Amino acid sequence: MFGFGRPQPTSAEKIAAIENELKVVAEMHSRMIKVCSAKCLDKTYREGELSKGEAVCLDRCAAKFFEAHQIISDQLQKEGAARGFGGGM
Amino acid sequence: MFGFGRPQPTSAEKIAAIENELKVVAEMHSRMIKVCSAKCLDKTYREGELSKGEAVCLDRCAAKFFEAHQIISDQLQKEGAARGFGGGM
Amino acid sequence: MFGFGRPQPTSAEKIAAIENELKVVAEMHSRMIKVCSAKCLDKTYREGELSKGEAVCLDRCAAKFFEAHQIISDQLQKEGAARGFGGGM
Amino acid sequence: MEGLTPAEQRELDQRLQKRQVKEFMTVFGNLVDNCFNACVDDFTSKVLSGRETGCISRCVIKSMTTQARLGERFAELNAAMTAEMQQKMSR
Amino acid sequence: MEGLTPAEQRELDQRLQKRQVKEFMTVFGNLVDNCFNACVDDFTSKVLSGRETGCISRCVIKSMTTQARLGERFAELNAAMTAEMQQKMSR
Amino acid sequence: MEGLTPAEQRELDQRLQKRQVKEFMTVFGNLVDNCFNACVDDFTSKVLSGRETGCISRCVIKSMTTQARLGERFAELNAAMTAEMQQKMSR
Repeated sequence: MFGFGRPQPTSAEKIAAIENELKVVAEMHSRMIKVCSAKCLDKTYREGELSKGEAVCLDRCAAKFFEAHQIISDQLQKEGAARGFGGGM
Repeated sequence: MFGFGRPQPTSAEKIAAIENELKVVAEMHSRMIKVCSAKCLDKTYREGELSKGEAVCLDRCAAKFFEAHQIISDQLQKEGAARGFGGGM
Repeated sequence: MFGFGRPQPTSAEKIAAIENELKVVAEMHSRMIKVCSAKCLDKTYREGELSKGEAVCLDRCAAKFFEAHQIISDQLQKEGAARGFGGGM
Repeated sequence: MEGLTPAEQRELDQRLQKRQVKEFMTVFGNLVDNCFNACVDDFTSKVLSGRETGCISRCVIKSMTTQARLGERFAELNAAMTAEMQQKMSR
Repeated sequence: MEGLTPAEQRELDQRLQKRQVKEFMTVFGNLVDNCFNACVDDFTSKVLSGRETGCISRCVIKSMTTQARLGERFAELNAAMTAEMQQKMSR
Repeated sequence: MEGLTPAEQRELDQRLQKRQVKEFMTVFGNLVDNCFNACVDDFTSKVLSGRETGCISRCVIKSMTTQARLGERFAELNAAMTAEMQQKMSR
């Protein structure tokens, strides 16, 4: 997701890079679960099974969340290059 | 809380297992603080001391949270074995 | 922020102490972003630029958050010494 | 990203296993918080009522189904995106 | 879980100390967020008012009392559960 | 804070870089959550609408400006506090 482009990575760097990549993916996954559950699930839990409406909502929410993730990532890379985002940290 | 049942654990594995166990407990504790504070405390903070009602609410909330934690843990182990919970991660 | 007062720190301890210090600062920064964004930003996002009102609110929120952070830190050190705060963990 | 030696692969596998345990604990913790928050609001007793345990049990089932479903969607979307990125890179 | 060598015990102790520092920082951070959120809502000035500092101070005291109380309850409940589990296992 | 050997400094730099990556990921993740939560509420389609992408884009810009502004304030406040603490310590 974030290309770093190092010249000749060491063992530790290669492993860290893959680990990082997977961490980004795993975090995005768990954020998606949180956000889409909040958006789509009926919180009274009168039913244990997902209703048809909830299931469809989750599918669409997942697709939209993924899309949003990508456009925000692209936008940050563009603007970040221009403005120096994250310099304050 | 989660039994892994390894055959002959190494030093690092033994330490990691204990650490993990304690981490689960510590996390549960801090989650309990968060959840029960939200459920029981009057957020206007006109008083610095816990009222009798708040104190009793916290005690009961703690007991219920613990109970909920256990039944959810049990349920996940049963259903997880049947359905393969967490396979998506 | 938290003085530990060790006698003769090893390399690892020195690095860990600095790292910790910076972690406290970084965490405080990201908490400030979260809290002050919630307090000050108009969530409809009809405008991409900060309004004058939002900008001024953020500046004041930052100053107040910092001040709150300090007085809470001081209070905890005083009360913690007296009551043994965190002993339950 | 390819081209790991067996030793590197082993190290990576160990870390991923650790990550999975951590990830599972986060998901589990969120589930407990959510289901407790949604189902328990009565503190006149210190024991969960039948209504509360029923609600929690349904909440757990629904959350698991939700996670499984979102896991599938996520895998599909991720595979599609990866394929697209590799296409772009190989150009 | 028993049967650690002294070296293992030392390693474990070090990690637990790290964990405690981390844990304390989380609790402290949550406390700041909570008390600030609950007590500060006026941004016509950049200095905390007397009302706000008073509210924050009471919030901190109440949060500490709450944490101490929940810490005791947690320890009791955890001890009871551990005893129960050990009984089950020794059967 | 002073008195690190070059080797210690290198070790520290590496850790700080790791921390920065982690920090960036948290900030980025929060940004996605916030902007998605604020801008997307219609699940009759599985593709973001023009209104939604516009809202997200403005939300990202505003969040970045906010972060930059709070970063400046934070640096100023932190510098002031550090100076004050060093004055106290040197007494």
